[in-house]
Amino acid sequence: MRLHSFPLLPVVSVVKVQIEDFDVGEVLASVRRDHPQIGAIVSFVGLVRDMNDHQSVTTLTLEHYPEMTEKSLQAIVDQAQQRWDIMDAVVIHRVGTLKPLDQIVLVVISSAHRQAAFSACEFVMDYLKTQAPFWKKETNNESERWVEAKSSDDQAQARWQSTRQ
Amino acid sequence: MRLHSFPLLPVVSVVKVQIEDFDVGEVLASVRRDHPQIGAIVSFVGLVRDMNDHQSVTTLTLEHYPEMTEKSLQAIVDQAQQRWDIMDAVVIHRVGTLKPLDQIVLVVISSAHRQAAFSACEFVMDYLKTQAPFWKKETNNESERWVEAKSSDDQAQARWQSTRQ
Amino acid sequence: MQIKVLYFARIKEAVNYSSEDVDLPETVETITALKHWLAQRGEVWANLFSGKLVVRAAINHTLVDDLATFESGDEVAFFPPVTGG
Amino acid sequence: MQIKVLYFARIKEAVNYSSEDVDLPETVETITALKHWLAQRGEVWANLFSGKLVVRAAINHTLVDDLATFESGDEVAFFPPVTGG
Repeated sequence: MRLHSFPLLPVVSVVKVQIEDFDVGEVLASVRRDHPQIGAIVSFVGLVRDMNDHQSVTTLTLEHYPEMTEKSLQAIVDQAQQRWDIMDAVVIHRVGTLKPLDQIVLVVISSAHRQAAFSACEFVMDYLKTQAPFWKKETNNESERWVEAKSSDDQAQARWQSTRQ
Repeated sequence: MRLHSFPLLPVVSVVKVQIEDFDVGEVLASVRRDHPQIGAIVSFVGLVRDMNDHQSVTTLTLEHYPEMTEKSLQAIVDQAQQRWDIMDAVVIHRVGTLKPLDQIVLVVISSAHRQAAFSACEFVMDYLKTQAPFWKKETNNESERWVEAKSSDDQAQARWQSTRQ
Repeated sequence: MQIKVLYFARIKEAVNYSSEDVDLPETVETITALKHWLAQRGEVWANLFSGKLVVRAAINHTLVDDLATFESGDEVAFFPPVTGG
Repeated sequence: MQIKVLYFARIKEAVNYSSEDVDLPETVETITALKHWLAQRGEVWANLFSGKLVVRAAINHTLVDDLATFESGDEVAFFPPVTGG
Protein backbone atom coordinates (compact mmCIF):
# COMPACT_ATOMS: atom_id res chain seq x y z
CA MET A 1 0.00 0.00 0.00
CA ARG A 2 3.03 2.33 0.31
CA LEU A 3 3.16 3.82 -3.17
CA HIS A 4 4.95 7.09 -2.82
CA SER A 5 4.69 9.01 -6.07
CA PHE A 6 6.68 11.91 -4.58
CA PRO A 7 10.16 12.13 -3.07
CA LEU A 8 10.06 10.29 0.24
CA LEU A 9 9.77 12.60 3.18
CA PRO A 10 11.10 11.69 6.56
CA VAL A 11 8.04 10.28 8.30
CA VAL A 12 7.69 11.56 11.81
CA SER A 13 5.85 9.83 14.58
CA VAL A 14 5.42 11.37 17.98
CA VAL A 15 4.05 9.46 20.97
CA LYS A 16 3.57 11.15 24.31
CA VAL A 17 2.03 10.21 27.63
CA GLN A 18 1.56 13.24 29.83
CA ILE A 19 -0.41 14.75 32.68
CA GLU A 20 -0.75 18.16 30.99
CA ASP A 21 -3.47 19.08 28.54
CA PHE A 22 -2.66 19.42 24.83
CA ASP A 23 -3.55 22.03 22.21
CA VAL A 24 -5.01 20.35 19.13
CA GLY A 25 -4.66 23.45 16.96
CA GLU A 26 -0.95 23.63 17.78
CA VAL A 27 -0.38 19.95 17.01
CA LEU A 28 -2.24 20.26 13.71
CA ALA A 29 -0.18 23.31 12.79
CA SER A 30 3.04 21.42 13.53
CA VAL A 31 1.90 18.52 11.32
CA ARG A 32 0.97 20.85 8.41
CA ARG A 33 4.06 22.98 8.41
CA ASP A 34 6.31 22.73 5.33
CA HIS A 35 4.87 19.47 4.01
CA PRO A 36 3.24 20.34 0.68
CA GLN A 37 2.81 16.63 -0.02
CA ILE A 38 0.15 16.43 2.68
CA GLY A 39 -3.36 16.56 1.27
CA ALA A 40 -5.30 15.26 4.26
CA ILE A 41 -5.09 15.41 8.03
CA VAL A 42 -7.48 13.36 10.14
CA SER A 43 -7.59 13.89 13.87
CA PHE A 44 -9.39 12.25 16.75
CA VAL A 45 -9.93 13.81 20.17
CA GLY A 46 -11.33 11.73 23.03
CA LEU A 47 -13.06 13.62 25.85
CA VAL A 48 -14.28 12.80 29.36
CA ARG A 49 -18.08 12.49 29.36
CA ASP A 50 -20.26 13.25 32.38
CA MET A 51 -22.11 9.94 32.02
CA ASN A 52 -20.78 6.46 31.28
CA ASP A 53 -22.74 3.19 31.37
CA HIS A 54 -25.68 5.10 32.91
CA GLN A 55 -23.63 6.42 35.83
CA SER A 56 -22.63 10.01 36.38
CA VAL A 57 -18.94 10.81 36.34
CA THR A 58 -17.28 13.47 38.49
CA THR A 59 -13.66 12.49 38.00
CA LEU A 60 -11.83 10.08 35.75
CA THR A 61 -8.42 8.84 36.83
CA LEU A 62 -6.12 7.19 34.32
CA GLU A 63 -3.51 4.75 35.55
CA HIS A 64 -0.92 3.32 33.18
CA TYR A 65 2.18 1.12 33.01
CA PRO A 66 4.84 3.73 32.37
CA GLU A 67 7.63 1.51 31.04
CA MET A 68 5.22 -0.13 28.59
CA THR A 69 2.88 2.64 27.49
CA GLU A 70 4.91 4.63 25.00
CA LYS A 71 6.45 1.48 23.59
CA SER A 72 3.01 0.03 23.00
CA LEU A 73 1.69 3.23 21.38
CA GLN A 74 4.77 3.40 19.17
CA ALA A 75 4.22 -0.20 18.05
CA ILE A 76 0.63 0.68 17.08
CA VAL A 77 1.76 3.73 15.11
CA ASP A 78 4.48 1.68 13.39
CA GLN A 79 1.87 -0.84 12.31
CA ALA A 80 -0.31 1.95 10.89
CA GLN A 81 2.64 3.42 9.01
CA GLN A 82 3.47 0.04 7.53
CA ARG A 83 -0.09 -0.67 6.57
CA TRP A 84 -1.10 2.62 4.97
CA ASP A 85 0.63 5.23 2.88
CA ILE A 86 0.53 7.86 5.61
CA MET A 87 3.04 10.46 6.67
CA ASP A 88 3.23 11.90 10.16
CA ALA A 89 1.47 10.40 13.14
CA VAL A 90 1.02 12.01 16.54
CA VAL A 91 -0.48 10.27 19.57
CA ILE A 92 -0.84 12.08 22.89
CA HIS A 93 -2.53 10.36 25.84
CA ARG A 94 -3.09 11.97 29.21
CA VAL A 95 -2.83 10.25 32.58
CA GLY A 96 -3.80 11.37 36.07
CA THR A 97 -7.13 12.76 37.23
CA LEU A 98 -9.45 14.42 34.74
CA LYS A 99 -13.02 15.73 34.81
CA PRO A 100 -15.88 15.90 32.30
CA LEU A 101 -15.08 18.00 29.21
CA ASP A 102 -11.33 17.36 29.62
CA GLN A 103 -9.36 16.00 26.70
CA ILE A 104 -7.99 12.47 27.16
CA VAL A 105 -6.37 11.49 23.90
CA LEU A 106 -5.36 12.94 20.55
CA VAL A 107 -4.45 11.05 17.39
CA VAL A 108 -3.42 12.99 14.27
CA ILE A 109 -2.52 11.33 10.97
CA SER A 110 -1.41 13.11 7.82
CA SER A 111 -1.23 11.66 4.34
CA ALA A 112 -1.43 12.54 0.66
CA HIS A 113 -5.01 11.22 0.37
CA ARG A 114 -7.89 11.08 2.76
CA GLN A 115 -8.73 7.38 2.85
CA ALA A 116 -5.36 6.31 4.25
CA ALA A 117 -5.55 9.02 6.91
CA PHE A 118 -9.09 8.07 7.99
CA SER A 119 -8.31 4.36 8.13
CA ALA A 120 -5.01 4.78 9.96
CA CYS A 121 -6.50 7.16 12.53
CA GLU A 122 -9.38 4.80 13.32
CA PHE A 123 -6.96 1.84 13.38
CA VAL A 124 -4.71 3.59 15.91
CA MET A 125 -7.68 4.37 18.16
CA ASP A 126 -9.07 0.83 17.94
CA TYR A 127 -5.69 -0.66 18.84
CA LEU A 128 -5.01 1.91 21.54
CA LYS A 129 -8.35 1.04 23.16
CA THR A 130 -7.54 -2.68 23.30
CA GLN A 131 -3.73 -2.88 23.52
CA ALA A 132 -2.24 0.12 25.29
CA PRO A 133 -1.87 -0.28 29.07
CA PHE A 134 -4.23 2.37 30.43
CA TRP A 135 -6.97 1.80 32.99
CA LYS A 136 -9.75 4.20 33.89
CA LYS A 137 -11.35 4.65 37.26
CA GLU A 138 -14.45 6.81 37.52
CA THR A 139 -15.81 8.49 40.62
CA ASN A 140 -18.99 10.34 41.40
CA ASN A 141 -20.28 11.64 44.72
CA GLU A 142 -21.35 8.17 45.81
CA SER A 143 -18.77 5.72 44.62
CA GLU A 144 -15.75 4.86 42.57
CA ARG A 145 -15.43 2.09 40.01
CA TRP A 146 -13.00 0.73 37.46
CA VAL A 147 -14.31 1.09 33.94
CA GLU A 148 -15.04 -2.26 32.29
CA ALA A 149 -13.51 -3.09 28.93
CA LYS A 150 -16.11 -3.17 26.15
CA SER A 151 -16.64 -6.04 23.75
CA SER A 152 -17.48 -3.43 21.11
CA ASP A 153 -13.86 -2.26 21.34
CA ASP A 154 -12.60 -5.81 20.83
CA GLN A 155 -14.85 -6.13 17.80
CA ALA A 156 -13.63 -2.79 16.45
CA GLN A 157 -10.05 -4.01 16.69
CA ALA A 158 -10.85 -7.42 15.21
CA ARG A 159 -12.16 -5.77 12.00
CA TRP A 160 -8.60 -4.79 11.06
CA GLN A 161 -7.36 -8.36 11.22
CA SER A 162 -9.54 -9.39 8.30
CA THR A 163 -9.33 -6.33 6.06
CA ARG A 164 -6.59 -4.46 4.37
CA GLN A 165 -8.10 -1.07 3.68
CA MET B 1 -29.02 3.98 15.01
CA ARG B 2 -30.07 7.09 16.97
CA LEU B 3 -30.18 5.73 20.50
CA HIS B 4 -29.70 8.68 22.80
CA SER B 5 -29.26 7.46 26.35
CA PHE B 6 -28.90 11.05 27.57
CA PRO B 7 -31.20 14.06 27.41
CA LEU B 8 -31.32 15.16 23.80
CA LEU B 9 -29.11 18.11 23.11
CA PRO B 10 -29.87 20.58 20.40
CA VAL B 11 -27.77 19.28 17.52
CA VAL B 12 -25.95 22.04 15.73
CA SER B 13 -24.79 21.93 12.18
CA VAL B 14 -22.78 24.71 10.63
CA VAL B 15 -22.04 24.91 6.92
CA LYS B 16 -19.93 27.71 5.50
CA VAL B 17 -18.43 28.55 2.13
CA GLN B 18 -15.86 31.29 2.40
CA ILE B 19 -12.78 32.87 0.86
CA GLU B 20 -11.04 33.35 4.23
CA ASP B 21 -8.92 30.73 5.96
CA PHE B 22 -10.25 28.94 9.05
CA ASP B 23 -8.72 28.11 12.43
CA VAL B 24 -9.21 24.42 13.20
CA GLY B 25 -8.30 24.81 16.88
CA GLU B 26 -10.98 27.47 17.27
CA VAL B 27 -13.65 25.37 15.56
CA LEU B 28 -12.76 22.35 17.71
CA ALA B 29 -12.95 24.47 20.85
CA SER B 30 -16.40 25.73 19.84
CA VAL B 31 -17.60 22.17 19.28
CA ARG B 32 -16.25 20.94 22.65
CA ARG B 33 -17.57 23.77 24.78
CA ASP B 34 -20.22 22.87 27.37
CA HIS B 35 -21.17 19.52 25.86
CA PRO B 36 -20.18 16.89 28.45
CA GLN B 37 -22.05 14.26 26.41
CA ILE B 38 -19.39 14.47 23.71
CA GLY B 39 -16.84 11.68 23.98
CA ALA B 40 -15.30 11.89 20.51
CA ILE B 41 -14.49 14.55 17.95
CA VAL B 42 -13.20 13.55 14.53
CA SER B 43 -11.95 16.20 12.16
CA PHE B 44 -10.73 16.24 8.60
CA VAL B 45 -8.63 18.98 7.03
CA GLY B 46 -7.97 18.99 3.27
CA LEU B 47 -4.90 20.87 2.07
CA VAL B 48 -3.53 22.04 -1.28
CA ARG B 49 -0.64 19.81 -2.38
CA ASP B 50 2.23 20.98 -4.56
CA MET B 51 1.82 17.98 -6.89
CA ASN B 52 -1.34 16.42 -8.32
CA ASP B 53 -1.53 13.71 -10.98
CA HIS B 54 2.23 14.10 -11.53
CA GLN B 55 1.99 17.81 -12.30
CA SER B 56 3.31 20.58 -10.12
CA VAL B 57 0.77 23.02 -8.70
CA THR B 58 1.42 26.71 -8.12
CA THR B 59 -2.15 27.88 -7.55
CA LEU B 60 -5.46 26.15 -7.08
CA THR B 61 -8.63 28.09 -7.86
CA LEU B 62 -11.98 26.86 -6.60
CA GLU B 63 -15.11 27.82 -8.46
CA HIS B 64 -18.53 26.96 -7.07
CA TYR B 65 -22.27 27.40 -7.65
CA PRO B 66 -23.11 29.81 -4.87
CA GLU B 67 -26.89 29.30 -4.70
CA MET B 68 -26.44 25.53 -4.57
CA THR B 69 -23.29 24.96 -2.53
CA GLU B 70 -24.41 25.50 1.05
CA LYS B 71 -27.73 23.78 0.38
CA SER B 72 -25.91 20.75 -0.96
CA LEU B 73 -23.46 20.64 1.98
CA GLN B 74 -26.36 20.98 4.41
CA ALA B 75 -28.16 18.07 2.75
CA ILE B 76 -25.04 15.92 3.17
CA VAL B 77 -24.74 16.86 6.85
CA ASP B 78 -28.44 16.15 7.39
CA GLN B 79 -27.99 12.69 5.93
CA ALA B 80 -25.05 12.03 8.24
CA GLN B 81 -27.04 13.19 11.26
CA GLN B 82 -29.91 10.91 10.31
CA ARG B 83 -27.69 7.96 9.69
CA TRP B 84 -25.43 8.07 12.76
CA ASP B 85 -25.87 9.03 16.37
CA ILE B 86 -23.72 12.11 16.09
CA MET B 87 -24.06 15.55 17.64
CA ASP B 88 -22.58 18.68 16.10
CA ALA B 89 -21.30 18.89 12.55
CA VAL B 90 -19.24 21.69 11.05
CA VAL B 91 -18.29 21.94 7.39
CA ILE B 92 -16.21 24.85 6.08
CA HIS B 93 -15.10 24.94 2.45
CA ARG B 94 -13.00 27.68 0.93
CA VAL B 95 -13.34 29.13 -2.57
CA GLY B 96 -11.11 31.46 -4.57
CA THR B 97 -7.41 31.10 -5.30
CA LEU B 98 -5.22 29.06 -2.95
CA LYS B 99 -1.63 27.84 -2.99
CA PRO B 100 0.16 24.71 -1.75
CA LEU B 101 -0.05 24.21 2.05
CA ASP B 102 -3.32 26.23 2.21
CA GLN B 103 -6.32 24.70 3.89
CA ILE B 104 -9.26 23.90 1.57
CA VAL B 105 -11.87 22.16 3.65
CA LEU B 106 -12.67 21.29 7.26
CA VAL B 107 -15.19 18.73 8.52
CA VAL B 108 -15.69 18.30 12.26
CA ILE B 109 -18.10 15.76 13.77
CA SER B 110 -18.76 15.23 17.47
CA SER B 111 -20.53 12.31 19.08
CA ALA B 112 -20.71 10.25 22.25
CA HIS B 113 -18.66 7.41 20.76
CA ARG B 114 -15.86 7.33 18.24
CA GLN B 115 -17.21 4.98 15.58
CA ALA B 116 -20.17 7.19 14.68
CA ALA B 117 -17.91 10.23 14.49
CA PHE B 118 -15.34 8.50 12.26
CA SER B 119 -17.97 7.09 9.91
CA ALA B 120 -19.95 10.33 9.65
CA CYS B 121 -16.83 12.42 9.00
CA GLU B 122 -15.64 10.12 6.23
CA PHE B 123 -19.19 9.95 4.80
CA VAL B 124 -19.43 13.75 4.65
CA MET B 125 -16.08 13.99 2.85
CA ASP B 126 -16.97 11.22 0.37
CA TYR B 127 -20.30 12.90 -0.47
CA LEU B 128 -18.79 16.39 -0.56
CA LYS B 129 -16.20 15.15 -3.08
CA THR B 130 -18.86 13.74 -5.42
CA GLN B 131 -21.97 15.88 -4.82
CA ALA B 132 -21.10 19.42 -3.78
CA PRO B 133 -20.74 21.88 -6.68
CA PHE B 134 -17.06 22.85 -6.49
CA TRP B 135 -14.57 22.72 -9.35
CA LYS B 136 -10.81 23.01 -9.09
CA LYS B 137 -8.47 24.56 -11.61
CA GLU B 138 -4.74 24.16 -11.10
CA THR B 139 -2.01 26.30 -12.56
CA ASN B 140 1.73 26.02 -12.65
CA ASN B 141 4.28 28.14 -14.50
CA GLU B 142 3.51 26.45 -17.81
CA SER B 143 -0.21 25.83 -17.96
CA GLU B 144 -3.59 25.72 -16.31
CA ARG B 145 -5.97 22.78 -16.22
CA TRP B 146 -9.26 21.75 -14.69
CA VAL B 147 -8.86 18.92 -12.22
CA GLU B 148 -10.49 15.68 -13.39
CA ALA B 149 -12.98 13.91 -11.15
CA LYS B 150 -11.59 10.63 -9.83
CA SER B 151 -13.31 7.28 -10.09
CA SER B 152 -11.82 6.46 -6.67
CA ASP B 153 -14.03 9.20 -5.23
CA ASP B 154 -17.12 7.72 -6.89
CA GLN B 155 -16.20 4.34 -5.43
CA ALA B 156 -15.67 5.86 -2.00
CA GLN B 157 -19.16 7.34 -2.12
CA ALA B 158 -20.73 4.16 -3.47
CA ARG B 159 -19.55 2.21 -0.38
CA TRP B 160 -22.07 4.07 1.76
CA GLN B 161 -24.98 3.00 -0.39
CA SER B 162 -24.50 -0.64 0.52
CA THR B 163 -23.51 -0.41 4.18
CA ARG B 164 -25.12 0.80 7.32
CA GLN B 165 -22.14 1.25 9.63
CA MET C 1 -41.35 27.54 -21.86
CA GLN C 2 -38.74 29.86 -20.52
CA ILE C 3 -35.97 28.71 -18.17
CA LYS C 4 -32.65 30.00 -16.96
CA VAL C 5 -29.57 27.93 -17.84
CA LEU C 6 -26.26 28.20 -15.98
CA TYR C 7 -22.84 26.83 -16.98
CA PHE C 8 -19.86 26.18 -14.73
CA ALA C 9 -16.15 25.40 -14.91
CA ARG C 10 -14.87 24.04 -18.21
CA ILE C 11 -18.36 24.14 -19.73
CA LYS C 12 -18.68 27.82 -18.91
CA GLU C 13 -15.28 28.44 -20.49
CA ALA C 14 -16.23 26.52 -23.64
CA VAL C 15 -19.55 28.28 -24.24
CA ASN C 16 -17.97 31.51 -23.09
CA TYR C 17 -20.73 32.70 -20.80
CA SER C 18 -22.17 31.68 -17.47
CA SER C 19 -25.93 32.03 -17.83
CA GLU C 20 -28.69 32.66 -20.29
CA ASP C 21 -32.47 32.70 -20.48
CA VAL C 22 -33.71 30.26 -23.10
CA ASP C 23 -37.10 29.83 -24.70
CA LEU C 24 -37.72 26.14 -25.30
CA PRO C 25 -40.12 24.29 -27.60
CA GLU C 26 -42.85 22.45 -25.68
CA THR C 27 -41.28 19.03 -26.25
CA VAL C 28 -38.09 19.95 -24.39
CA GLU C 29 -38.79 19.29 -20.74
CA THR C 30 -36.17 16.80 -19.57
CA ILE C 31 -32.44 17.23 -19.05
CA THR C 32 -31.81 14.75 -21.89
CA ALA C 33 -34.01 16.72 -24.27
CA LEU C 34 -32.39 19.99 -23.24
CA LYS C 35 -28.92 18.55 -23.87
CA HIS C 36 -29.98 17.45 -27.36
CA TRP C 37 -31.49 20.84 -28.06
CA LEU C 38 -28.32 22.64 -26.93
CA ALA C 39 -26.12 20.24 -28.94
CA GLN C 40 -27.73 21.50 -32.16
CA ARG C 41 -26.41 25.02 -31.67
CA GLY C 42 -23.08 24.28 -33.35
CA GLU C 43 -19.80 22.47 -32.97
CA VAL C 44 -18.82 23.75 -29.53
CA TRP C 45 -22.25 22.82 -28.22
CA ALA C 46 -22.30 19.45 -29.93
CA ASN C 47 -18.93 18.61 -28.37
CA LEU C 48 -20.26 19.45 -24.92
CA PHE C 49 -23.79 18.08 -25.01
CA SER C 50 -24.00 15.20 -27.46
CA GLY C 51 -22.92 12.65 -24.88
CA LYS C 52 -19.16 12.36 -25.35
CA LEU C 53 -18.49 14.26 -22.14
CA VAL C 54 -19.98 13.56 -18.73
CA VAL C 55 -22.10 16.62 -18.00
CA ARG C 56 -23.94 16.79 -14.69
CA ALA C 57 -27.12 18.77 -14.18
CA ALA C 58 -28.98 20.45 -11.35
CA ILE C 59 -32.54 21.77 -11.34
CA ASN C 60 -33.17 24.56 -8.87
CA HIS C 61 -29.94 23.78 -7.00
CA THR C 62 -30.51 20.04 -6.62
CA LEU C 63 -28.42 17.43 -8.47
CA VAL C 64 -30.61 15.43 -10.86
CA ASP C 65 -30.18 12.69 -13.40
CA ASP C 66 -30.87 13.12 -17.10
CA LEU C 67 -34.47 11.89 -16.90
CA ALA C 68 -35.48 14.70 -14.55
CA THR C 69 -38.04 17.19 -15.82
CA PHE C 70 -38.14 20.94 -15.29
CA GLU C 71 -40.84 23.55 -15.51
CA SER C 72 -41.12 27.06 -16.79
CA GLY C 73 -39.18 29.43 -14.57
CA ASP C 74 -36.77 26.78 -13.30
CA GLU C 75 -33.02 27.23 -13.06
CA VAL C 76 -31.10 24.47 -14.81
CA ALA C 77 -27.32 24.22 -14.36
CA PHE C 78 -24.79 22.18 -16.37
CA PHE C 79 -21.33 21.37 -15.08
CA PRO C 80 -18.56 18.75 -15.16
CA PRO C 81 -18.29 16.16 -12.39
CA VAL C 82 -17.46 18.05 -9.21
CA THR C 83 -13.93 18.17 -7.79
CA GLY C 84 -14.14 19.97 -4.45
CA GLY C 85 -12.78 18.93 -1.08
CA MET D 1 14.20 -18.57 38.82
CA GLN D 2 13.71 -15.04 39.97
CA ILE D 3 11.42 -12.58 38.18
CA LYS D 4 9.74 -9.30 38.93
CA VAL D 5 5.93 -9.26 38.95
CA LEU D 6 3.87 -6.08 38.57
CA TYR D 7 0.14 -5.57 39.19
CA PHE D 8 -2.07 -2.81 37.86
CA ALA D 9 -5.53 -1.29 38.37
CA ARG D 10 -8.07 -3.47 40.19
CA ILE D 11 -5.57 -6.31 40.51
CA LYS D 12 -3.09 -4.03 42.23
CA GLU D 13 -5.86 -2.87 44.58
CA ALA D 14 -6.88 -6.45 45.35
CA VAL D 15 -3.40 -7.74 46.14
CA ASN D 16 -2.60 -4.42 47.80
CA TYR D 17 0.79 -3.82 46.29
CA SER D 18 2.16 -2.97 42.88
CA SER D 19 5.26 -5.10 42.48
CA GLU D 20 7.28 -7.90 44.03
CA ASP D 21 10.27 -10.08 43.29
CA VAL D 22 9.33 -13.73 43.27
CA ASP D 23 11.42 -16.86 43.34
CA LEU D 24 9.74 -19.52 41.23
CA PRO D 25 10.12 -23.30 41.10
CA GLU D 26 11.73 -24.47 37.87
CA THR D 27 8.48 -25.79 36.45
CA VAL D 28 6.86 -22.37 36.46
CA GLU D 29 7.91 -20.72 33.21
CA THR D 30 4.70 -19.83 31.37
CA ILE D 31 2.07 -17.21 32.17
CA THR D 32 -0.46 -20.00 32.73
CA ALA D 33 1.83 -21.74 35.21
CA LEU D 34 2.57 -18.48 37.00
CA LYS D 35 -1.15 -17.74 37.33
CA HIS D 36 -1.74 -21.18 38.89
CA TRP D 37 1.19 -20.69 41.21
CA LEU D 38 -0.10 -17.27 42.34
CA ALA D 39 -3.65 -18.62 42.75
CA GLN D 40 -2.41 -20.94 45.50
CA ARG D 41 -1.42 -18.07 47.76
CA GLY D 42 -4.91 -17.73 49.28
CA GLU D 43 -8.43 -16.62 48.60
CA VAL D 44 -7.71 -13.17 47.19
CA TRP D 45 -5.15 -14.68 44.82
CA ALA D 46 -7.38 -17.58 43.86
CA ASN D 47 -10.17 -15.15 42.98
CA LEU D 48 -7.85 -13.20 40.73
CA PHE D 49 -5.80 -15.89 39.07
CA SER D 50 -7.78 -19.11 38.90
CA GLY D 51 -9.44 -18.16 35.62
CA LYS D 52 -12.72 -16.57 36.69
CA LEU D 53 -11.47 -13.09 35.73
CA VAL D 54 -9.87 -12.06 32.49
CA VAL D 55 -6.31 -11.16 33.45
CA ARG D 56 -3.96 -9.92 30.74
CA ALA D 57 -0.21 -10.30 30.91
CA ALA D 58 2.88 -8.60 29.54
CA ILE D 59 6.46 -9.86 29.56
CA ASN D 60 9.10 -7.14 29.44
CA HIS D 61 6.50 -4.57 28.36
CA THR D 62 5.00 -6.56 25.51
CA LEU D 63 1.46 -8.00 25.63
CA VAL D 64 1.54 -11.79 25.53
CA ASP D 65 -0.91 -14.66 25.67
CA ASP D 66 -0.98 -17.22 28.46
CA LEU D 67 1.27 -19.70 26.66
CA ALA D 68 4.17 -17.25 26.56
CA THR D 69 7.30 -18.18 28.49
CA PHE D 70 9.57 -15.95 30.53
CA GLU D 71 13.12 -16.22 31.75
CA SER D 72 14.97 -15.37 34.89
CA GLY D 73 15.25 -11.61 35.31
CA ASP D 74 12.15 -10.85 33.21
CA GLU D 75 9.45 -8.41 34.24
CA VAL D 76 5.96 -9.92 34.14
CA ALA D 77 2.90 -7.71 34.56
CA PHE D 78 -0.71 -8.67 35.27
CA PHE D 79 -3.63 -6.35 34.62
CA PRO D 80 -7.30 -6.24 33.65
CA PRO D 81 -8.31 -5.64 30.01
CA VAL D 82 -7.19 -2.14 29.16
CA THR D 83 -9.62 0.81 29.05
CA GLY D 84 -7.68 3.81 27.76
CA GLY D 85 -8.52 6.21 24.99
